Amino acid sequence: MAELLLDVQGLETRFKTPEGIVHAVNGVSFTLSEGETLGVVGESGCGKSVTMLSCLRLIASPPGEIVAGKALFLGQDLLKMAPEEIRKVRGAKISMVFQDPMTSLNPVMSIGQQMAEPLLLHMGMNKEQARKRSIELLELVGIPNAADRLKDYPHQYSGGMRQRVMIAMGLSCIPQILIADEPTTALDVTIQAQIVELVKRLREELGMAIIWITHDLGVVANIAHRVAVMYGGYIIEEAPVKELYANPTHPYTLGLLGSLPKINASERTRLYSIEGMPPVLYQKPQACPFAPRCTFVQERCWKENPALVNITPTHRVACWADTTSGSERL
Amino acid sequence: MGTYIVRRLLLVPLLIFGVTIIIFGMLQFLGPIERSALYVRDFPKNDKQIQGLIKKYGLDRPIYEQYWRWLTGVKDPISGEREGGVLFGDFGYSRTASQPVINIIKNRFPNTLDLALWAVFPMLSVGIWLGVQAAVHQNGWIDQLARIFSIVGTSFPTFVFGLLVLIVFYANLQWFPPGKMSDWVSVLLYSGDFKQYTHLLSIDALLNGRIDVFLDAMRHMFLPILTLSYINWATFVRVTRSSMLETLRMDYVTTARAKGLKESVVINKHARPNAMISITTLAGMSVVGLLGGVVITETVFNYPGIGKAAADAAQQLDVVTILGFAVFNGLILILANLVVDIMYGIIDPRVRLA
Amino acid sequence: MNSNNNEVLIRVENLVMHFPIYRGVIRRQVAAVHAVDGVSFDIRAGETLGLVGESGCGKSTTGRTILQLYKPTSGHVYYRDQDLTQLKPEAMRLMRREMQMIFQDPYASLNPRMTLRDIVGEPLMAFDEASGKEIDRRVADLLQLVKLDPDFAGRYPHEFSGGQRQRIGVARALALNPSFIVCDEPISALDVSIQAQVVNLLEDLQKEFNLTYLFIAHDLSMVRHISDRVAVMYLGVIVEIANSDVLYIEPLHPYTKALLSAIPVADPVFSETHQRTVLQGDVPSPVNPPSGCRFRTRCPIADETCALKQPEFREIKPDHFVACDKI
Amino acid sequence: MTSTAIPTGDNTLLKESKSDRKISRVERFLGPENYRIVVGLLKTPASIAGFILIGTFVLIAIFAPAIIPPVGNDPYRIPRDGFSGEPRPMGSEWKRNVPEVPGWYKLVTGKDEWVHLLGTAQGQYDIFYGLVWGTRTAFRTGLIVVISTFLIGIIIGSISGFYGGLVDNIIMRIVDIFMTLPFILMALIMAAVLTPMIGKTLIPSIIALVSFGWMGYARIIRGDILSVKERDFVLAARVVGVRDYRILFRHILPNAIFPTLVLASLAIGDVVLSFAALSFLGIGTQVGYADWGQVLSFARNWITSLQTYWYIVVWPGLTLVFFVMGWNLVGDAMRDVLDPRMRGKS
Repeated sequence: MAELLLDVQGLETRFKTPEGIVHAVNGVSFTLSEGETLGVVGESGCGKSVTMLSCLRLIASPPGEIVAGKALFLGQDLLKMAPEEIRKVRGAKISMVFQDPMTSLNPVMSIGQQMAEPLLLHMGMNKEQARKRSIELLELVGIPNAADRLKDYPHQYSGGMRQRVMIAMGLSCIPQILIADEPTTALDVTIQAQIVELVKRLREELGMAIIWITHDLGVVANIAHRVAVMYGGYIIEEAPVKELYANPTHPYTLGLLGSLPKINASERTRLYSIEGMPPVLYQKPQACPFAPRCTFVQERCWKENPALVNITPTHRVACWADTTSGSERL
Repeated sequence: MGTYIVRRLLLVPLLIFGVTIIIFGMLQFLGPIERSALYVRDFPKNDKQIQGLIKKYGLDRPIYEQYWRWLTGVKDPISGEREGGVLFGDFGYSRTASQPVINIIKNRFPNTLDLALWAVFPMLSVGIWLGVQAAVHQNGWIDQLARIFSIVGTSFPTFVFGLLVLIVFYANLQWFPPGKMSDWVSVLLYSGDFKQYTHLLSIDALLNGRIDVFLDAMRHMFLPILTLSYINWATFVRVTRSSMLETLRMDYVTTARAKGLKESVVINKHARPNAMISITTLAGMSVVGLLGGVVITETVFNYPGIGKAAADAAQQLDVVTILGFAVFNGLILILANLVVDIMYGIIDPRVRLA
Repeated sequence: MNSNNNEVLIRVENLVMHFPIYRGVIRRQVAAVHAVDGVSFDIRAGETLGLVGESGCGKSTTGRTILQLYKPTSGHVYYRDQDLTQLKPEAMRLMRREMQMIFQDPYASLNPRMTLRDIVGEPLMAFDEASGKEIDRRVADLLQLVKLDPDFAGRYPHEFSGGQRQRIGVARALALNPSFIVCDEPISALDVSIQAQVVNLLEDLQKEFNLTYLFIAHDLSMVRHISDRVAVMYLGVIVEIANSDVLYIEPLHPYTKALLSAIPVADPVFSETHQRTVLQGDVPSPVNPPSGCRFRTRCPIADETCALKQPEFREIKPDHFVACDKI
Repeated sequence: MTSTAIPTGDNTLLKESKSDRKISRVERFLGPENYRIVVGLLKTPASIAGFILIGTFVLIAIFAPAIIPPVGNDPYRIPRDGFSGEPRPMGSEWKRNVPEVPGWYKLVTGKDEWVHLLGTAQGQYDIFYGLVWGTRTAFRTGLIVVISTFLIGIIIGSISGFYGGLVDNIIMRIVDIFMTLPFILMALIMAAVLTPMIGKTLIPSIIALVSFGWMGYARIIRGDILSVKERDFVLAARVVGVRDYRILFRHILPNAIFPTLVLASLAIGDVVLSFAALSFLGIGTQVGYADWGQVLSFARNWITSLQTYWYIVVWPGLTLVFFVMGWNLVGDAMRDVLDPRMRGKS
């Protein structure tokens, strides 16, 4: 059994907005083991990014606030660390790559300067060593003429190249965990494929664990070992990737998979659609947050929010209903 | 970058044309006789002589011809010397000061420059520092303080603020007198023992090694500097704050934090330089504005700069003189704006490397 | 989706749309973005033509130029034999009854200061089709048609979610009973669970009103689902057009193949077993597109000859057009 | 999804949804954009303080004749109590040109005789009278200048924004040229040039402030029109065949004009300040006209003895400051409400 790297328990984060308090994350628990890739899937506003940002305490506060929970990294609670301690974790042991490579790089600093920062900070390198290492890293992620391009600024790179730089920067201190927050959403399909293949290759070479946040069920199927599906600030289903796609159990997961057109199906069928809209939670829900849109909804769903329970040793679901015959009922 | 600078340079003649046209246009409100004051020291009392002047200087010619003459001057048919021509530094003859406008400028402009130079530093540094602090500690006490400070500041007219500090620091405490220098300094200046290298009193004092003169100059300039800075701080705090707040919400700031950088590094190395880009223009305009906007401050503190001269001339409705100042100011400002634009290009790599 | 009817509704001939770039000291035109560079295709009455490609390939520009929202640099667009590019502005305005558009961004495409009634009723007013109470009645019908509560007519767009706003946009497009609708990436800004709702709605409406769609998207799986035929664009030119099933099962152009292979398939077993062809490099700039075949810089089968001349757009099989000389 | 963005999902309309935000009747009546501005202003304590200040000045302006009745034919001439140069302190006896004594004065002070409540300025002009009646002058000049600059700016900026191309280029270069010149100096010159022709009235200063004050509005409205023009809903209106004039007046202008309109309405403070600055510099009305800058300008001759005559600075100065501050408080809150980047932030 691989070592447990990250153990998040009961994480709760909320935001103060002019319209009221938004409960973005409502008690999320998950684990990540060495060398594992966890896919976190959900629609916008489901709390998937906020969860990961909360773990690294990168939530802007105010308006954000982490209310409860633990995030144990190798046994140490990230949420309780002193600011200097968590800074030593960020970028060095856990690093992040963000969605939009256009805005994630500082426009007035050269790529070389930005690449060197974590190396100087965490690896104790001097400027020359950092420069050499930056070139190696850029070559590793497949940027041609890396040595010449260090002095360039972000606006001189293309979108796909910028995301490669972000990944190189994220990997520069050989972190144990790489959190990728929708890293391919802003990119075109062919570039997206390049980035996914790149990360898969680097994962083999460097052996880090990855948390891959996305709304794209296709990308996750391609890269993740295990998948957690989020809805309304909760993880509502979690299973190894093949298990989840072969045997989706929560009505939301079922609906999501059903609403995708089948690219390799020969005959054309009408898409399944989940009616209604994802919620914004101004109160911590007493009921199951998916109840208003659920086809399996029962009396009990309006009264109690189901907990995430194991239905097999590796498959956890938060639902009162029996959906085992679900595929036919959709 | 090359194209950028060339474009800005090409704009200069256009700006000069525009600015001079506006001022020349104002000149047209005057009759031809009054306009002849551009060229001669005394109005001849004799009607025939006046007509002669008008003829000689072409003040009855078509307007575009007059404009050209006004810009470049006319050759005196007898002596062959050029008379007039604002582009050659002849801004006309001041009726009220009984000397050519350019002489007033030569005497007074160094004083204004002296004041402006000393005012720039506190204006920029304190204003920007406070704005950054307010944004970093959004809604904290320093932010609230900065906001109050900024609102009160923008609500205080220069002259009210100036008069109030005069009541406190001069009338009651006798610390900082108005004017430019104490009597003993002016005696010293005329004595010839004091070499005037730059004609900026504070700088010359340092160059002569006369700390006492320097302190006297600063003592006289302190209140004007405070007034000029205070009035500009308000705007700076507000603009810096909002620009910084916007920058702090950018993704690359989160990236910087996610790298494990210290908050001070995140703010000073990542956020602030970006926020500065949008402040550069304002900073440039304020520095430029200092040169033009000293009119009131100098008047309140009775400081013999070019602004006070303009105000005095305006009060006596000596139009030729103030228009002369306006042309001079316009030319200086065009130059200063050019410098600001080029600096902007240097700061922002997206412009520099375009 | 009855593509048996072979009447051509829209014919695009050699459509070129270049956007000038002004640079330098005196803002001279130094170059042009070759957004659309000689595109020809037909859209048949009642069918859905899918138009796919990566961002910047000119697919949205094509859609907008067909509707004469941009004045094309050259080329013709025929609507039932009427050349739209030759129409005077007022005549074109009257033609808009027939052809409508659904926008990508449901937030930007609705005027925030107008109520639903005004937004959906505006086309009726523009053509003096209705006034007063009659507009209210028609708006209510239209809202019902897109499955929105007619009581919402007095509300403003900000009270609605992205998916609902997109329905409002659909209602507006339907107000004049058009026969042709350009759907400009209508689902790419929406959440996964909402996308299916909108796609189903579009399909239902097509059946009910015998609409013809130009469906522009970058999501290939959705395009296949909704389209009868699919055109693939790359850098301002169409590289392949075919019946959608044929195109997906038997793609001919190397770009189409790569694009299809890059689609992330929501099936872990499939992704494990299938080797993907990953294209190298980025899309070249449309300001200065490569000579000859546009795709040659990234093409796995390209050789020197590809740089020489632009490949001919040939009908290789019935109804299957490809622009590649290597096939 | 950026790290700091608040997760906003969809405000659903499902009847059974628990997260539906209630939309009040007022909001539906005003429309979302206007409602947001009104609520934003009413929720900020600073702007409420601003409204109170402005309201007080409005009342003073309206009830000026009741506060201190005019003496002679022209109410805007400050009554003179003699001709001596030296100011007299607060509470000194009023001998000549005494106004009628209004009811409130008797009530508050219990006296039947006017005194110089705030002292007299140089030339025995009553400061209190000057300040009360000067409020009317302030509103008058402020409104005239703001409305004129706004109209000029809107027209020029709209032409620039709508037509674009060469017209836009030429207009914006002209704006650049005007912006190069220092505002107060140019206004001073303009007023000085006009005064011999028009006379010492409010008009030269008003023309001067208008001539050099329109550029800001032109720029803002042009920028907003350009950005609104590019928004999809304008394109959508064209697609559904809306006629050009309607696109302009129904889609572009309502979405573009509001920030300029609001900022203009709040610029009265700045205008009054500039106007007072011109008066202070000795350009403007006849000596003795009820105008704050004029009253304050008397202080220029007493700078060396302000410890004695502080009241000739402090009272007119504070009046001006409070007036401007009222507008600035509201304006500052308005800027926060209007600035889209600040949305959703407290």
